[in-house]
Amino acid sequence: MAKTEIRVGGLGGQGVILCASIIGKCASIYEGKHATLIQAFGPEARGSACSAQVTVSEDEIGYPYVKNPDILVLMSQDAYTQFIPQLKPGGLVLYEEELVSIDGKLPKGAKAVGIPATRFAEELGRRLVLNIVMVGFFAGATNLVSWESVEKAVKSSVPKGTEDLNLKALKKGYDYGKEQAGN
Amino acid sequence: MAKTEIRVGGLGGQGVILCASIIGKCASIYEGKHATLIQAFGPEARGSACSAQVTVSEDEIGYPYVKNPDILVLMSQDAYTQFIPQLKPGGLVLYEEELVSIDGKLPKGAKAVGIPATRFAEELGRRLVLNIVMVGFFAGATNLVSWESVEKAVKSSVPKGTEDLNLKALKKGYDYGKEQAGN
Amino acid sequence: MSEEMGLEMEQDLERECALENPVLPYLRQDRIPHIWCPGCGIGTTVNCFARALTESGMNMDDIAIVSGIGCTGRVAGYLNLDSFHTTHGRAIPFATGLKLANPHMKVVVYSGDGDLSAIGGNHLLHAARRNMDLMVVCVNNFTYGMTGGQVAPTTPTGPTQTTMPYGNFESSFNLPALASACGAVYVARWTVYHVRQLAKAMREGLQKKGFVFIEALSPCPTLYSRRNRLGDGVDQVKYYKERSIVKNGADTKDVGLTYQGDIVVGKFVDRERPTWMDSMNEHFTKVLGNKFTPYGVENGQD
Amino acid sequence: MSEEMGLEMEQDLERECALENPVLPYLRQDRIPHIWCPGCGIGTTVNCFARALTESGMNMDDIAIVSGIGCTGRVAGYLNLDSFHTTHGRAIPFATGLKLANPHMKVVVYSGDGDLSAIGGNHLLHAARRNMDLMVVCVNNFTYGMTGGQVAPTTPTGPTQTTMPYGNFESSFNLPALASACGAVYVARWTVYHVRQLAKAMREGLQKKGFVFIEALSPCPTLYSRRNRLGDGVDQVKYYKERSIVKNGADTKDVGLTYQGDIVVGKFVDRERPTWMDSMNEHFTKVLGNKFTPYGVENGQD
Amino acid sequence: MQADPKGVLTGIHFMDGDHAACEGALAAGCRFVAGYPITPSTEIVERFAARIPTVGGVFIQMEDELAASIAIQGGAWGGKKVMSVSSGPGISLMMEHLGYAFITETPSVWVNVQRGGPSTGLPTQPAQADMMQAKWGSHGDFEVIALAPNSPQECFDLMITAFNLTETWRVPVMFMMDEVVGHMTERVEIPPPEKIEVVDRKWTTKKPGEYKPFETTPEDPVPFMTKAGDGHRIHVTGLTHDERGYPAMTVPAQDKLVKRLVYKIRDNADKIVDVREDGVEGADVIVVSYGITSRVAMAAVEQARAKGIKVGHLRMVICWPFPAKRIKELAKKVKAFVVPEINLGQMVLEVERHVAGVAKVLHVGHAGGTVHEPDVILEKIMEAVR
Amino acid sequence: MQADPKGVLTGIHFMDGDHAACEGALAAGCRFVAGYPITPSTEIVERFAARIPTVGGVFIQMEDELAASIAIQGGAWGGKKVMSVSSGPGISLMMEHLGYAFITETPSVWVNVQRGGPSTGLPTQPAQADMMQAKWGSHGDFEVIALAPNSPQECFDLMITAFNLTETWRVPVMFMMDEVVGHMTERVEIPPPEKIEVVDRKWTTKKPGEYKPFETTPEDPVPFMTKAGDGHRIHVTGLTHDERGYPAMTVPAQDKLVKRLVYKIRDNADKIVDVREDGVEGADVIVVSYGITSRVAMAAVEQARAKGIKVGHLRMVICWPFPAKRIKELAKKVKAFVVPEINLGQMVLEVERHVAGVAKVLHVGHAGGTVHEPDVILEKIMEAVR
Amino acid sequence: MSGDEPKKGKGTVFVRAEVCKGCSYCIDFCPTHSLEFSREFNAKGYHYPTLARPEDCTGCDLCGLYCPDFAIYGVRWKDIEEKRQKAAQVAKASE
Amino acid sequence: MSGDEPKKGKGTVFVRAEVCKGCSYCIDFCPTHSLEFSREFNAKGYHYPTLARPEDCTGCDLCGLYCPDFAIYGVRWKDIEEKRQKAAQVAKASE
Ligand SMILES: Cc1ncc(C[n+]2csc(CCOP(=O)(O)OP(=O)(O)O)c2C)c(N)n1
Ligand SMILES: Cc1ncc(C[n+]2csc(CCOP(=O)(O)OP(=O)(O)O)c2C)c(N)n1
Ligand code: SF4
Ligand code: SF4
Ligand code: SF4
Ligand code: SF4
Ligand code: SF4
Ligand code: SF4
Ligand SMILES: [Mg+2]
Ligand SMILES: [Mg+2]
Repeated sequence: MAKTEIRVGGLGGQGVILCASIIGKCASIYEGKHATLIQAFGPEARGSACSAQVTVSEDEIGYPYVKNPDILVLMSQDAYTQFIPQLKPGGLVLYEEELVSIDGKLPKGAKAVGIPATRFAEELGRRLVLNIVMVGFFAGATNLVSWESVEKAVKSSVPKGTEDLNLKALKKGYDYGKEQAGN
Repeated sequence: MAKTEIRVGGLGGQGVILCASIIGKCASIYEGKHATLIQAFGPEARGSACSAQVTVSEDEIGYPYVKNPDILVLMSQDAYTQFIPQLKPGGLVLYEEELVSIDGKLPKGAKAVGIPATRFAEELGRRLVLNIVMVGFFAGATNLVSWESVEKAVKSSVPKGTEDLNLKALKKGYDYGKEQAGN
Repeated sequence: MSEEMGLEMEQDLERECALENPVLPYLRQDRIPHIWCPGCGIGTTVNCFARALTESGMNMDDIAIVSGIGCTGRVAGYLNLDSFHTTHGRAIPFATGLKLANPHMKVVVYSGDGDLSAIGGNHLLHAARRNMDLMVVCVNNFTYGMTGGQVAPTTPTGPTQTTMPYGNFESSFNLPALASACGAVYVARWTVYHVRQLAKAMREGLQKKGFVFIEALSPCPTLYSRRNRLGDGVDQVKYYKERSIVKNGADTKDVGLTYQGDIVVGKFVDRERPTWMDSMNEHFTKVLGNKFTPYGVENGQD
Repeated sequence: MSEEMGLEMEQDLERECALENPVLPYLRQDRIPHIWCPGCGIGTTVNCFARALTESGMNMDDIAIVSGIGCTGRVAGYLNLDSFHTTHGRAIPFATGLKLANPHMKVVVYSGDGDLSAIGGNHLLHAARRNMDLMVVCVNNFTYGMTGGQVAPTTPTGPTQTTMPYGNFESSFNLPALASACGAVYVARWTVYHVRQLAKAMREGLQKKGFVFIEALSPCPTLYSRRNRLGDGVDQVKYYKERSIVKNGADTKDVGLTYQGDIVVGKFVDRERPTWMDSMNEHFTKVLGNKFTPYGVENGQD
Repeated sequence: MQADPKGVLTGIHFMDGDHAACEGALAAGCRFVAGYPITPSTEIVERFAARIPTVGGVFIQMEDELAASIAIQGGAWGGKKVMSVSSGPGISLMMEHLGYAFITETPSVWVNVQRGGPSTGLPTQPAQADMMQAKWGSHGDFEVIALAPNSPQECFDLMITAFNLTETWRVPVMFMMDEVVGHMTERVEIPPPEKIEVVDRKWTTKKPGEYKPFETTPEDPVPFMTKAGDGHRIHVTGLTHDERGYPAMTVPAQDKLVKRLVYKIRDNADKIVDVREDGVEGADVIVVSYGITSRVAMAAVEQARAKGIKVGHLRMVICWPFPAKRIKELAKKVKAFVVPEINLGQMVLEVERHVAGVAKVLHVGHAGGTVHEPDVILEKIMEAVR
Repeated sequence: MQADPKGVLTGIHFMDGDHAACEGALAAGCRFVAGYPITPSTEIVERFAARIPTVGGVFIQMEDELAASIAIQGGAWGGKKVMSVSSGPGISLMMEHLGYAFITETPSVWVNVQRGGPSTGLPTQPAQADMMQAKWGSHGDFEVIALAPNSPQECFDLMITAFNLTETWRVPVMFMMDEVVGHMTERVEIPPPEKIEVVDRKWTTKKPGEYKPFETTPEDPVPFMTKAGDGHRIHVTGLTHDERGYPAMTVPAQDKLVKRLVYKIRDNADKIVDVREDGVEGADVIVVSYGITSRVAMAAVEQARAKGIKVGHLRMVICWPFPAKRIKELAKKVKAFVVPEINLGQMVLEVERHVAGVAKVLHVGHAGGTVHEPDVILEKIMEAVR
Repeated sequence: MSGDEPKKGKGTVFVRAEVCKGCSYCIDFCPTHSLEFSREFNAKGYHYPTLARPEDCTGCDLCGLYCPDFAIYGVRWKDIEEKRQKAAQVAKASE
Repeated sequence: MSGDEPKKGKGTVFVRAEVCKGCSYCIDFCPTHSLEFSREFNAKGYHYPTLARPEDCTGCDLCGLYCPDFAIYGVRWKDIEEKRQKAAQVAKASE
């Protein structure tokens, strides 16, 4: 029962949900796995923290929530503080290195890999593609989904006319991920 | 289980319900019996037929409706037509003789006694007391309730200031009832 | 000639010449006599509506009538049209659904003042705001007839009602003002004394596109006028006759009613404004271009 | 001096002189920070309300606040008053019950445009008709904030909302006209730009007897302005500033709003009319004489 | 506490159930009613409107049942004992606010004079088909107490009980009349005020600052109450909330609140349940009934006894909480239960569930419009012993 | 009949349950929706509003749920397939009109995306605590069909079933989602239109004058339908009515109408019921579940099996009518049933009633706000076999 | 009322006496005051209208428009004649 | 900002930077344009206002009236002084 649990966290406006959604879509539609995405709702969430949970599995997914993620994708310090205690021992943290600083709270055996995703996004001309950089970074660093799949998933998820920019962002993140994770 | 079932029928505006109510009140409050009054409601009844059911009994009353009355008190031809088929064999019909004409449909052994109640009421100066004349007639003709009780019941049921007139009407009906029924 | 003989001769003549009360074709004759009390004005408004139907020249298959609950609410059941007797206060939203689902129908809401302005007040507001293409006939008898004469939002200050047993101390609605403030395109008030004018208003209403509100003042002798010693239905209609003042085009804010006071009647509002469906069609056509097919007009309907 | 150093010095001074934001005593401080988004105007209206409370000189124990459901509906929970967060649309009838049961309270209804004019529209009408002694503050952000930005009866024709994904093609309410048509004795509109005027209107409202309706236009950056490329909250407030025209006493039928058009603000209505309870007391005293003890005035209250 | 004499019409009356219910409410101390007319319940509010000006209190006819059912809750938090009154369609409209009364623990009596349903149905004729709605009509888990009077006298007596229960448990109390009981006139005896025991609101004695409006103890799951204007600056919400009344939208808060609210009734069912038994010991068959049907059932029971059948009668004066324990006990001793009700099977489902196969359960259904003929109940009794 | 291609978004999507439910409705032929926003159901109508202009049909956001729930019935009698959508508080407001749909036999789908209750409760968190309300929330005797999807894919698939059922039986169909299913995104496969079987309305073929809108035969308790404008001049009322649709406020008319309406579902429960079974034959314990909980339950069942326990899983895809017959059969063969649901005891009451003491019934309750931990279900399974 | 009557106006009325509820609308609002109550009662106990002054009746059918019980209507003799002829033709045609 | 500052206006402001959401209301609607955004972020990631031109601040508290997050308010130095004296007296009295 190969199952990977992922939590993506950040601030409203960073495209957290889309990031998680592309990961899920990629696994579920282009990789033939099962994937379940759950997003946090709530008036209390208004305008501040924002997070999503993705479970990717070879088998059908019963329990839909992510309680102890294997992988954390973090785009804000708040998210780091909130979610790091949940990370599985030996888990992986992928973080935006300008927005998140890793302290000593990482669980046993956990690995943290950072990326200056905002800067990359800005270099590409739009801060907004930060989340796509993170998707690429995720794909590159984890090998959970293939480049082909994630490429398709991004193409079919972003607004018409923005494909090129987004694919560039994806590639940037992907390559950086591969490099950093040594994949 | 001495139980008497009574149906009072007439037209809206004749005071059918008050008539039945005084009979019931009289039995229940001033004679120490059990009495249950049920009035027909319904939009279909609007402005036309009007009737009420009274059960008087020595014992507690379970089933509350009157299906086969022992006594019919009738103030309109419509009521006659509608209720005469329900009368118990050997039952008693008390009717306003100018508004109701008795045909051959009386059940076996039934007795019908008429009263020119409207005329009496008009003679007393108010057509409206027709129903009280009928109450008196009922009391006089049936002996089901005593004069004392029915007098009290009327007094406590009619608007202040109209007691005298109503008691006269009651007496008129009562005496006529005694006379006609040979009580 | 005795009266009965006269009646017999009439019947012969009716048969011979195939004469008929002109309201009859519009009624479900198997449901007559109706339940309304002697002197109740609701039946009179039905005559006016039948007259309006005749004069409109419309196909009766294309007209639906929707009522709420109440004495007036029973109108739907007596009219020989597709007819819907819905729930208390909800005739307008039901009619909205019917109209939107089958846009070629002319949908008429026919209901009581309590139904439309007490429990149903919100729907009146919103349908008027949307300019939903409905004609609303509100029979205002100043009371809740069906339930036995309780105070209504239309009961003027003064008279006794069962839930205002010492006389009504509340203020009442000015329904034309309300309908107009919310955007109705046609607003009129008549009484059952004004049978011809009421019939004409209904005919105009049938032919008007958009939200039409017609208030018809009508006696409830059983629970309103007799209880307040105002006499019978006919006395109430005589009051309408005596105290009505026709003011077409009157500012609706000046047409509030008081207890047995003057009654301003007339056609108060008659204006143009796109209906909800027209707005939708126009808007979607503009925004979506030919991905959108205007709704409800495919078969030359609407 | 670095910014942080500045802040520290401020805090010392605050402590030393026992200074405090004048809004704080009116808030349940254990519930702050609130849930509202950056740039949401609701908090600003709360400041104005706090100011009005101060200036009214009233005892805060004698004031209750009742909200419906919505972002604005959360106001009740943040104010340090007897406060009731009821159901969607029903703040007014709850408040009516509260007021009638405990007449010496001043009862304020504080809720959103959707709450008060969509699902709750009927209660607004009837409370105004009855001249129930309530002050209603309607924070109009042209949308349903809490549920994510659906079209509201107040959304002007034009902007996109989630249930009007191609732009709103419906007509919107003119709330002051509605409240006024139904009989409100005090009707005003201000925007969160007009903080002083809004505070004053609220103070006048608190001191007025009868049905008071105050509309406060307020930005919802998250779901209205940003979605329609109108910028952030502050941009919306700037629009209020630029396009508002103060017209005290304006005829309410002329104060309808359009998408980013002119905004007529001001105190539109200020008149006298006996409240429901005064009418009741007066009427029963007249009819029942000394069998009746005027209600709610026993302890010199009201 | 004794009844406030102002509201008590001591004496012997010939009165219908609707009027008697109103007198019961007045005697119980009800001083605020918000209503909306609907047959066959309207007479209750009509009488209240006529009586209240000289008793002291307020009646208001609201614009609809939504308004009426929330206005009474405003009234309760304003400090009054409150009631609303309706029937079928109006009661359905009140379902959202029944839930609000439950979650906010607002003492309130909800009168349903049952008429033939579903929908507009038979407005002027009786039924008992809203019994399950009383228990399940609002969304979410909740509990109510529901009483079913069978005569005008009981409309008076049990109405006082209804108010006492709602004040004691702070749970909405449904008063399940029916058209027959409402419109039937019989002798009603109203005792002097000092003979009428009423339960006062469970007022807090704590000072502002100390008082938490929804705080309870393990021994007493019912919080103390206050009213607006008493200086406690309370917050009341229909959201899941903590002891202070503040919204607390978390799983533990939900668990704590909803369980306390639900179990304050379930765990105390024994204290609330009220059944009247007649000849159940040694019986072969027990007729289980409530409301108007209990009178017709009693007639049938007597006929059956006259035929020599050992039949008992258990009448639920309180239908919710259901007398589960008693039914379970009795199930072991009898062959069958016969359950007549004017519906197509509602309370009988609970009987079945608790009898759990130990005895037969026979339903005597009726679609409504009138009461049963005693004969059809008698037949089922005879079928049950065969 | 095959689906109208215009409404069918054939393909593979990564979609949440709310959106999938909307696509299901479109595929089923739904062309009129009236709604009112409420979390967590709003996305369904939002999507409908966005999709319908190019599919052909209408969406209208009404002023409240009262309006929405009756507008769809106007829409149905105007000839469209219709749906309304809400959650807890809004559903409670719709209860009067659910009864109207029942008595007028108006085909209509009622979506309830369940959230934590009672009252405003937990607007953004899940529950399954409106299951009894779906069955009993309106006054009078009535029946519904209620489905409970457990994934976005099922939100699509079962929505088509829901429309087919409402058109087949002319009874309101409740679509009982919950917040998790509604907000969870998964793979959803939408087949090509020709692979989607939809049931057309049961249109009358009779001519005006011959047609009676509520006439049925003993073999077929479901009347044929028409729409306004087709010349039949029908009358539809919420009053008790005869075959012509005319008010008929008599006891026999009530008996005939309400019994037909109720028994058209009760007598045909076998045709409607849908349970999915997994390893129930030979099991010692059967877990009975529905909706989102069935997924968590399955996880627990697998864990239990891994421990060697013989445990079966019966999932109610359709909760109402309740699969009474199947539960009764299985009761004889097992030691116990374990019933997890996100409420404090609702469908378990039906399980208990039908098991009738033959096996143990253990409830795994939850006050709401999230789904169960599989562990707590596992524990109960283990308790059940002890 | 029939054509043979000596005093004949421009129109006449037809009354379904058995459904009349005696409300007097027709009588009070007939513009020519042609109607009066019958002396006799109908089965429901109401007096119904009769055409007391047939010479005054214009057949305007205002009485019909007023009658809430659909119990009366007025017709012009002109229209009656037309119909009579039409009816006769039809009868002939179908012989 | 304290009394020792060289440029001191009629009033000053107090900011609770940690609750500020950076909406800019105070900055844009300060009648004397005295405020500016901080360069620094608060914990939530927002820039908060600082009194850039203390000499212009009148202490009118309009910023306080505008701030939807109750994060700022203005006071007149006059009032501060008054309070300071009062506070001092109280402190003394309670010594
Ligand atoms: C939800 C609901 N509430 C109340 C009623 C009871 N009811 C039926 S008709 C009516 C009022 C009727 O008044 P109106 O609409 O003025 O009609 P009228 O009878 O006067 O013509 C009421 C309150 C109902 N049927 N349904
Ligand atoms: C009966 C009911 N229907 C719907 C909802 C969902 N709902 C909550 S708030 C809201 C609208 C809020 O809009 P508004 O009143 O304008 O307040 P805002 O959030 O914009 O301040 C809706 C529809 C509900 N809680 N209850
Ligand atoms: S009660 Fe009034 S409104 Fe109803 S039918 Fe009678 S007169 Fe007409
Ligand atoms: S959603 Fe809009 S109204 Fe609600 S808090 Fe955010 S900005 Fe304010
Ligand atoms: S037809 Fe005209 S003139 Fe003749 S009776 Fe009728 S109303 Fe009078
Ligand atoms: S108007 Fe009609 S019901 Fe009234 S008296 Fe004339 S014929 Fe009779
Ligand atoms: S107190 Fe007045 S002048 Fe000073 S910053 Fe605030 S708004 Fe500007
Ligand atoms: S108004 Fe308040 S929240 Fe906005 S920037 Fe200024 S201090 Fe911050
Ligand atoms: Mg009316
Ligand atoms: Mg809003």
